[in-house]
Formats: sequence, structure tokens, C-alpha cells
Amino acid sequence: MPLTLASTLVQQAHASLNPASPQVRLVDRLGTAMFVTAAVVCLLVFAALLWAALRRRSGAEPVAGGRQERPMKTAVLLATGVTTVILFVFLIFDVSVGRSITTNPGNDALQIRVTGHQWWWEVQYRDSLPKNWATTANEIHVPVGRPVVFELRSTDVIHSFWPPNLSPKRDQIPGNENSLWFQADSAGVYRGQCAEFCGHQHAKMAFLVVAEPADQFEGWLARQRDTAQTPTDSRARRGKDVFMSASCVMCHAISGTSAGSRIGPDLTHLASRRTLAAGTLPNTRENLTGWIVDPQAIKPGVKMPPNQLSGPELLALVAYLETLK
Amino acid sequence: MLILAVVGCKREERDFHGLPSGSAITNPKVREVDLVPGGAAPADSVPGPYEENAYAVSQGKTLYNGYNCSGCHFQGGGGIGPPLMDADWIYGSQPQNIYETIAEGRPNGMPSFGRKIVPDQIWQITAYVRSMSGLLRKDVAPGRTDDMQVRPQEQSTQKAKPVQSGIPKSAELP
Amino acid sequence: MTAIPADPARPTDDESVRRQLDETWRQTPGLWGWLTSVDHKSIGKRYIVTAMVFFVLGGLEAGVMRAQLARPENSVLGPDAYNQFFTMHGMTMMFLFAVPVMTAVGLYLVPLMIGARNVAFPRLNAYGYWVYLAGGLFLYISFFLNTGPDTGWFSYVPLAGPEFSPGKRVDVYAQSITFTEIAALVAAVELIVTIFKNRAPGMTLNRMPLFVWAMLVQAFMVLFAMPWVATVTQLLAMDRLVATHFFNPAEGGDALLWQHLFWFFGHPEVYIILTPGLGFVSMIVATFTRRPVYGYPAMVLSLLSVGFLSFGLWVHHMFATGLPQLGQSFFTAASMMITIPSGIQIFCWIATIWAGRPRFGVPFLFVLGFVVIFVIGGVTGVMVASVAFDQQVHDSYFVVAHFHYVLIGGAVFPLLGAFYYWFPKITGRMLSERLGRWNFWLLFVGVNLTFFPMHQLGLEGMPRRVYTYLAGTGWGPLNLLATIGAVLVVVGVLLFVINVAVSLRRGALAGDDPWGADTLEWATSSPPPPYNFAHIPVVEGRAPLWEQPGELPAVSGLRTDVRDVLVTTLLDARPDSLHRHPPPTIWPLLTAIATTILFVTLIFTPWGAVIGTPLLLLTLLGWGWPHGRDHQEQRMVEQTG
Amino acid sequence: MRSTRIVADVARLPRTVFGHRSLMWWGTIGFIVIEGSTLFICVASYFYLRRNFSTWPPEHVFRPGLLIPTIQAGLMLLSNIPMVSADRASRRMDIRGVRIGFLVCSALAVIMTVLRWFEFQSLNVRWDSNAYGSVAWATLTAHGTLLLLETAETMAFTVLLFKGPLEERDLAGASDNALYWYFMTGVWIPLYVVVFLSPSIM
Repeated sequence: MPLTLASTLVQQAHASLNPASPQVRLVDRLGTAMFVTAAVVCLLVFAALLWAALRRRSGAEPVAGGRQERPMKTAVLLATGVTTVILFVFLIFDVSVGRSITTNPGNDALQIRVTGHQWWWEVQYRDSLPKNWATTANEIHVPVGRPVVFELRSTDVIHSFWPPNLSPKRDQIPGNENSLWFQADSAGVYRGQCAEFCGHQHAKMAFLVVAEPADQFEGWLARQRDTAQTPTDSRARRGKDVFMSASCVMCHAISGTSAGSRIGPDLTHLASRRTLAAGTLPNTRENLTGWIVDPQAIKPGVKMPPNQLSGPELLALVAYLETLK
Repeated sequence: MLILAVVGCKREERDFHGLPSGSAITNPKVREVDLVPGGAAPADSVPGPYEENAYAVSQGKTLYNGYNCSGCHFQGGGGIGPPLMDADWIYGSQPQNIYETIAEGRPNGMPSFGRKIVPDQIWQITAYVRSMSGLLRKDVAPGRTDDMQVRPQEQSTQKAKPVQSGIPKSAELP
Repeated sequence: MTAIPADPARPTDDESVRRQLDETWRQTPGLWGWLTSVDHKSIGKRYIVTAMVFFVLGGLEAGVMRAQLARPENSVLGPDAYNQFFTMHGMTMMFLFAVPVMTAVGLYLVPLMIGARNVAFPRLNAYGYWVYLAGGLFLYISFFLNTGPDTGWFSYVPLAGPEFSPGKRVDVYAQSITFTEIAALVAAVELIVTIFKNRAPGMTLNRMPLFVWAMLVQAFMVLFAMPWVATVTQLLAMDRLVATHFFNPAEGGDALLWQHLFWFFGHPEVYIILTPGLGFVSMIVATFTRRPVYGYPAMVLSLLSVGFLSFGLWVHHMFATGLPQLGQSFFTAASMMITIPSGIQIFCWIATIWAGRPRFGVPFLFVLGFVVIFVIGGVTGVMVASVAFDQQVHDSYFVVAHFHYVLIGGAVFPLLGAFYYWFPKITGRMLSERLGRWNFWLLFVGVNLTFFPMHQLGLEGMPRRVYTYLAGTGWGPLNLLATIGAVLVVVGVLLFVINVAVSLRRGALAGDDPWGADTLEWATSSPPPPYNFAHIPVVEGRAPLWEQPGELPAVSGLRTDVRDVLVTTLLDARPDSLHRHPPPTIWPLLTAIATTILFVTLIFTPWGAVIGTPLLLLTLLGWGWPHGRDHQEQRMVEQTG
Repeated sequence: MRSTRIVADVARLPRTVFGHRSLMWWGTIGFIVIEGSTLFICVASYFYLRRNFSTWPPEHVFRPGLLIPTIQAGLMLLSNIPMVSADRASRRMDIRGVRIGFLVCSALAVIMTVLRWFEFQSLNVRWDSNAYGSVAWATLTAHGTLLLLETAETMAFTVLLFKGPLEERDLAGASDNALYWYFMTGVWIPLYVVVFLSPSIM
């Protein structure tokens, strides 16, 4: 089965080399400045080494001490001095970038709680009214041009939240709440991945950040707050019964139904998401079916067990899940 | 050292695919009528597949908590449902007995989970339930979780000789 | 005609001195002799060979990992196996190869370089090796039984804690670290006391060879750093085995406590590996440029300040954990500051090469390669010292590239250079220069090809410790390039092994001093006799062999019929007292076995303590209880009362 | 091998030396540094974990009992009197003095080992109750290993002093054993203050 993710889905390369937020732009500038300096330093040292080793020599056997060592002393002192100055400049640059990144995001910032789980991301848009909360997974929508504060948590092991184009990373440590904020400059779909080793499927614990214009974002958020539609089509209705009576219901929640378990991702708007299995598969019918039948073939070690549903049950279930827009 | 390590082989397997399909116990004889006290399977019944696999037992522990078994049985101390960490077994302490209890349910409140939990996971929970009263090897039984300490860890639980007690008076139907 | 000496214990003519010394100091023949040996050369050699075997194993693990990562969604290793492989690779390279091999070379060379007959505590030395061997075997036997640690050499809790790592894999991690830390600590004490108290008369502290300085600094770093990891892994083991709550946030424990304690060891660890490498480089540079290294005081002070500063950097491994900004900047400053002493050493070597008349032998090639690779690793080190930049590339392949440049550049290249340099001393035969050149160039190209692309991969967002990656990420081509580089490295290492195997039998005979070097180890024969020096030399300068081209001054008066060694004063190395070394003994091995029984059974049952502790105490008693008293010289204390 | 010319003779140097002139003394210092670090790490962890609690000891945990630990601390201090006298006697080559000192110290060491058992109970908390209990137990255990080792060593030495074929340098060994004793008992005082007194006074 070809597991082609997503380059079609992700418009921007997954890289800190393409900054999409002021935060990463600053870091990128710092990194570039340091890289250029480092390259020059390396070349100078290599040139000095080659010259020292290969230069033409004449005269008597070298001896320690005496006049010969005077230029050496000057050179070593000079090189040390230059090194110190470079380091000092780096330090100041670093501290100033650090300050700018950690400034206060302001009051109109959007708050999102991201909880790391083995091996997926729970995303919660909170509100003063609990009924306005929206819970989704593995796909974070943010408005362009507005600061977004992320409240980072974990309920099991340490994960690290890292969308390279948008923000430096921050660890999610159980018992130790963290936060960061960024502001997306331009609309786009950006990939992020867990950056702290977290067990078997650390490699397939990715997420997407979808930056979109504010009105589009608000529309999306409003839809996410809705409860799931009751299916009208009979096969989907039967699929809902399969969901509620089979093992699905033990772990997944669909709002507006009796399924309320929070062990796995919330599926209320599953069909609206671009990927399955934490950024591993494009969300297509074939992939969804394959995933339900044998998740272990795609993400070995993942918590979801292989399911032994009959053919019709499976088709009905997929039909139901596809209604969860 | 070698011997100890060899013993450990099975303990460390991480078998993500679980059992081959169809290996669930589908005992046609298990019916409501058989589930009276004393109807426990004999000692030579099917051994649990995960009795020696630490990873599976620990998965079982996670599921036990995740599926809210503790909602009735608490952390083994018993509450709405009977305690699981003592020597007292109403329906038998063999893996097969426990599997059947989970899969088929028992009178007086224990629902049937046979359809909602896949067989592989039932076996994992079975193995964990047995570890709660020290019936598994200590190097297989789980350690503490990163939660409040409510009971000694399963690894340190002394093995209690299982007693087939039958339904306690208090739990009998009125 | 030889005159009968007045004192049979102190013959005067060279011939009988050597014969009698040989009789006194040599290892008992046969397997028993091998098991009971307390000779630093014999133990040093087996230490080096064992560490190199682990190096090859660790390298093979890396090779399999590179095969898995060569293309996206590859299926050479599944996640469970991959996690064990990368953990084993890290643990092997850190705990079973890098630190032990450096220590081992130190244990072999330091006594020869300072004109001593053996290390200060020969039995402890044997014990250290056996414990190290037991730890390595324990780890690898577990690995082959699918019980290899799988949570990384750093084993962060809670992932490594009881809830998320069931089974015994992480217990194996914790306990095998305890083994290797005991070995490292024992060797550190050994080296410090040897260097302090067993230097040849006249070798004041400021005349010590730079390698000896490097080993002294390394030993002190081990002494202050290793107890941290030994303790913190015991805390982890207790959390896992007896349900303590050090790292359980729900009961007041703290996951970050692990990281602080671990990195307080973990950062100095890098410099523990590096410092002996710097020592090798200084020795090779001096010999191959035919002049002493420029700036001896600056070099020594640099070593000392590197050792000191390395304890102030640990938080730069935790920049992404959300510690307060101000505190982090302090650690940025400290991390950058350590560049200065490292830089000074590089500059001094370049100045030395400039002033000397370099010969491009293979050891010197490795030094040149070292400078190039280490400087690249150094400048990327400065980059990741910056908090803001590090938060971006932390735990990405950029960091993988950085520290492989530092460790391969700073440790492996100097080590291989040292091999080519000291192999003749250890075996009496030269390694092939022709194979050596191939060996060097393959490694140099291979290492750069493997690790340079990883900088880019990191910047493109590839995290560390992933068993695979998706095709859509676009990381495939650079990963393939890295894997091709790894193939070259494997071939290079293979050439090295072949070179050693062939040269052992057919290499050119070396003679005492094939390179025209300046330090004392080249004054004795190759390989050195069991007693190292027939007469303990007297040192009058920093380059004794260059300063005394003819006969070496020496002292007499040590007994030849027992294992007498000379103890000198700490600063000035004035002769101070005589000390008698123990003969070969089996007790260190038995004690190591008892230690192993204690540690291994403890992971399975608390009763391990009840079985193991008495055994350990018993073997210690056997070790310490005086055997075979010599009544001639040592007056029996009067039995009063 | 290079030929040599003899410039000095060292045959008359002493063979039994004390203090920093002796190799063993340095070895002992090395192990003191290692074990001191271990205990320091325990104390550092103690204070690190303490930040996670609003009260110390945590709620529903009794303060540690002070009677037995205080007796133990006093005993540790007092035990230095016989050990110092043994140490001095060894430097005078006074074997009788060394024997008496070691005999007394062996007895004290046994008593202290037994008292350690009761000290664990004086903590009034189990190691698996919470992080406070864990770190207190770990500190006591870490020091307990030193105590156990030193007890064994002192007793073995005492047996050697009475039974064995003795040499002069065994007395230097006795003096090094004394050095370790000073460390083992001395380091207990700050640990006692941290583990037993600090929950009551801070």
C-alpha cells in the first residue's frame, strides 16, 4: 500500500528554512548569521592549518623558545581575542532574539490547549463557556495575523511540540505545564512533528497547522463546536450502531452521541480533517478502511487494536465516519 | 545471569499484532446456566497467552484503568464489584475463568464486554487482573503508575492462594 | 666474573637486575595468569581490545540504523527493534567504548610516561576491568535476548519509568550503567593517585607530558561527574522496582529532576571523552613536528578550564523544557565560554605545526583530520549553545550531526591516530602506513558524507530517534547520502581491523623509539617488560628523551625480589617512600563476580541484596586479608599484651 | 631499553608512611569524594523535590521521630573519640592502643547498624508513599551502605589486629580506616540535620 503523505497536502516544506512567523524569522536570521560566521571561521582555521603544515621551510632544526615563538604568541592571542569577540556578539544577539520571542503576546491572543498522547495530539479550543469548547486532534487551525498561545501538556510521557516553520519547539512534560506562542504570517498548511522521543511511534506523531484568514478560521471553529449530525442514510445509520456496539466506542468520543471516551482522538469531525493517524495518512476512504482493519500494519505499537469486523459492518462504519464532517 | 535472562525472553516481546485471528475462546458451553459458582473451568484449561509477557500485562493495566474497570472494582480493593486483589475468587482464578467473566459478563452486575473489547485486549486485561493478586511472576507484573499511590505495586504483591468462594451472600439476588 | 652483591635483594649489574625483576614482576603463565594478572599493561591491553570490540558492535548497530533510514518507510527494522538499536548504539559508544577506551589507553600509557612500574592500586585496576567486562556482557546478553534497553541512552522519565517501560529492559539500562560507572570511577581514582604519587623523581607537575595532564583532568571529571549518573540510575531503578516516587509528579516527584541529574553528568561526559583525545593530539603533534607543543602553560590551563567549565553547561540540554529565560542565558554564556580554551588549544597546535617540521605519518594525518572535523563540530556547538537557535534545532538531526562531529572528530580520530602512534610500543610492530592512509581517507570522507547532510536534515525538521519517515517529507535523498557515507566508514573501520590483524604478525619490527619521540615510554623496550623500567628514570625537563640523548639518569635501590615501587611527593616528585605492590591474585575477579551477582539479582528480587551483599563482603575480605607475608624487610610489630 | 646511569639511591626511604604520604590515604580520599558526591546528590534531590510540596513533610505524614536518630547522631560523634585514639596509637606504633580503639569502634559500629534499622522506622513514612518518603529512605540507605561497609571493614581489621601476622604497614592501614571512619560519621551530621531536623524546624 503506498503511504504517500501529504506532500500534496502540505503546501510549505516542513522546514525551519521557510519561516512563516515572526518568531521563526528571527531565529532564522540568528541562525544564518551564526552559520555564515561559523563557515568563515572554519575556512580561516583550515587555511591556517594547511599553510602551517605545507609551507616551505628553510634553515636550521626548529627549537622551542626564542625569537621564533614571538609571532606565534601574537597569532594565538589574536585568534583567541577574535574568538572571544565573536562569541560575545553571538551572546548578545541570542539574548535579544530570545527576548523578542518571549514577549507578551497581548490580550487578544487565541488560546489553544495541545495535549500530547502516545502518539497523537489532542487539540482543544477553550472558551469561558464550556459549551463553546471544541476538541479535535492532530490538526490545528489558526487565524493568520493573530497571536496564538499554546498551552502544552502531556498525560503520559514527554512530547515536544514543534511546527518548524512557525515556532521553536517546547517540551510537553507531565506534571509541568508549558506554553509558547506564535503568530502565523501567511496562510498555508504547515507540518509539525513530535521532537522528544516518546516510544514506539515517535516517528509517526505528526500534526498539521492550518493557517487561514480570520473569517475562514471562525467558520471552521463554529463547525467544530457543533455536535455530530445524526446520519440520514441507512447504511451510515447502521454504521453508527456498529460504532456504538463494537470496540470503537471504548476509546473514541463523538459529541452528541453516547460515545464519550477520551482514550483516543475525538472523532466528532473526523471527516473534516486532512490526515489520519497523526499526520501519517491522507484522509481517504481506502486509508480509513485500512486503518480500522489493521492499524498495527501502519503504526506498529499504536494503542488501537486490529478489528475483526465483517465486510458489511466495516463498510457501514466507514460510511458513518464519512458523515462526520 | 544467563538463566535469568533466558527466562526473560517471552517477557519482553512486544507483539503489536496480538493473537492470530480466531484464537479467542469461543466456548459454546459457556452459557448463563454454567455460570453458577463452581462452574469454573478446571485447572487444565487454556492458559492465558500473556501470563509471561510484561508488555501485555502492562497494556492490560492501562486498559483496566482506561476502560474504567476501576469504576466498579476500584484499584482491586472492590467496591460496587468484588475486590480483585485478594485470594477470593467467585468464578475461579484461571485465565479462562477471568476471560469468560469479562467477555460474557456475570450475574449481579458484571456486563459482557465480549463485543466491545477485542479478544486480544481481554487477554491482556485478564493477565493484569491476575497480577493484582500476585498470580503472575514478579518480573512480569507491572510496577507503579505515575498516579497517586492507592495500592502497593503489583510487582510486590504476594501471591495469595486462590480460594473458590462462590457468590457472597450480600451479592445474591434478593 | 660478577661480584656477589652485598644485598641479594639488590643486585647491581644490569643483567641480573633485569633477570630478577622479570622473575618478580611477570605474569603467571597460562589462563590462570591471565585471570590473576595485576599488570597495568596486560589489563590495559585487554581493556583496549574489549572496548574496540564494543566500538565495532556499536558501529554495526549504527550501520543497521542507517540501512533502515536509507529510504522512507523502509522495513529493515521495526520501531521496537529500532528503539533498542539506537539505545544500544548510544550506550555502547558512550559507556562501553568511548570512556573505557580512553581510560584504558591511559591505564596502559600513564605509568610508562611517568616512569612508574605499575598503577597505584594494581588489584583495583583488575577489578575495574572485570566489572566493566561484566557490565558489557550483561548489556549485550540482554540485548540478544530482546531485553535491550529501548528508551535512549538518556532514558528520560516517565518514558523509562515503570508505567511506560514494562519488563526489564530499562532495569538492564540502569544496572549496566552502574557496572560501567564503577569501572570508570575505580580507574579515575587509580589514575589520579598514580599521577600524583608515582611519578618518576624530578617530574614535577609542570614537567608532566600533556597527555598525563589530560588524563589527570579527565580522571577528576569522572570523579565528580559519574556519581551523578550512578545515583540517578539507582533512583530510576528504585522507582521501577520498589515503587518509590522520585519521578512521579502525582506524588510530588519530578520528571525534570531526572534531566538535571542526568545532564549534570551527561555534559561533562562529552568532555571526559574529549580530553584524552586532546592529550593524544598534543603528543602526536610534538613528535611529528619534532618540537614541543607551543604554549605548555596555556595548554594545561585550557585543559583545566575545560574540565571546570564543563560542569556549568548541563542546562543547555534542557533549553526546550521551558526553564526561565535569564537562567538559560547564563548557560548560553558558559557554553560559549568553553569554546575559548578549546580554541586556544587548536591555535597552539597550529602554531606548533607552523613552527615545526611536520612529517606526514598516519598519526599526523589523523591529527589534521581531527582539527577539521572537530572545528566543524565546535562551531555548530556554538550555534546550539544559543537558546533561541537551539530551541529550533534541539532533538533534530542538526544535533545528531553536531555531536557526531565533536565526538568522532574529538575522540575517534585522535584515538585512531594514537593507535597508529603507540601500536609499535604496545606490540613491538608497526602498523602498515599504506593501509593506514586508505584507512584515514575512507574515514575522513565517510564521516563527512554521513554527518554533513544531517545538518540540513535537522534544519528541514527531521527529528532524532525516528525509526522511519514519510516520503512526503522530502528527507529521502539526504538520508540516502548519509547511508552511503556510513558504508565508507564501515569499510574504513574494516581496513583498520585488517591492518591490526596483519601487522600483529607481519608488521615491521618497531624498536624502542620508532618515531624519535620525547617521552619516557619510548625509553623502554617495545613491548615494555613487565616491570617497565629496570631503573626508575630521573626526569630533568619536559622532553626527557630529547634533552638526554644518551644515557638516562636513574635511581637505584628498589628491591628486585619483591614488587617494590617508588612513591614521590605530589608537587615536586621528590622520592618519598617505598611501597610494595601485591603479587597476582584471583580476588579481584571473584569480587567482580560477586558484584555482578549482586547487581543482576537485584533487578529481579530484593532478595538479591541478601544473597549478594554477604558474597561481596566475603570476597572483599579475601582480597584485603594479608597473604604471603614477607618478614625480611617489614619488621613484625611486637606482639604486646 | 635506554641505558641508564644511576644518580641516586632510594633504598633507605621509609616503607611505612602515614597521611598524605601514603598511597592508600589518597585512594581513601578518592572514594570519600565519590561517596560524598552520592550523598550530596541525595540532599540536592531532597531540596529539589521539596519545592513540589506546600508543606514538608507532606500533608497526612507525621514528622520523623527524633529520639533514636538523635542518639545515633550522638553516637556517631562520640565514636570518633576511640577512633582518634586508635589513629594516634597507630602512628606511635602502639599496637595495644590500636587494638583497644578498634575493639570499641567495632562494637559501636554494630550498635549503629542496628540503630539504623530503627531510624528507618523513625521516618514515619514509607518509601512508596510519596516523593518525600522516597528521598528520605534513599538518603538513609545510601549512608547505610557506607555504614555497613565500614562496619565490616573495621571488624575485619579488628580480627586482623588480634589474630593476624602483623606488619608495620598494617598500622598505616588502620590509620586510613580511621580516615574513612571520620568521613562516614562526620557526613552523617548534616544528613541527620536535613532528613530528621529540617522537617521539624523549617
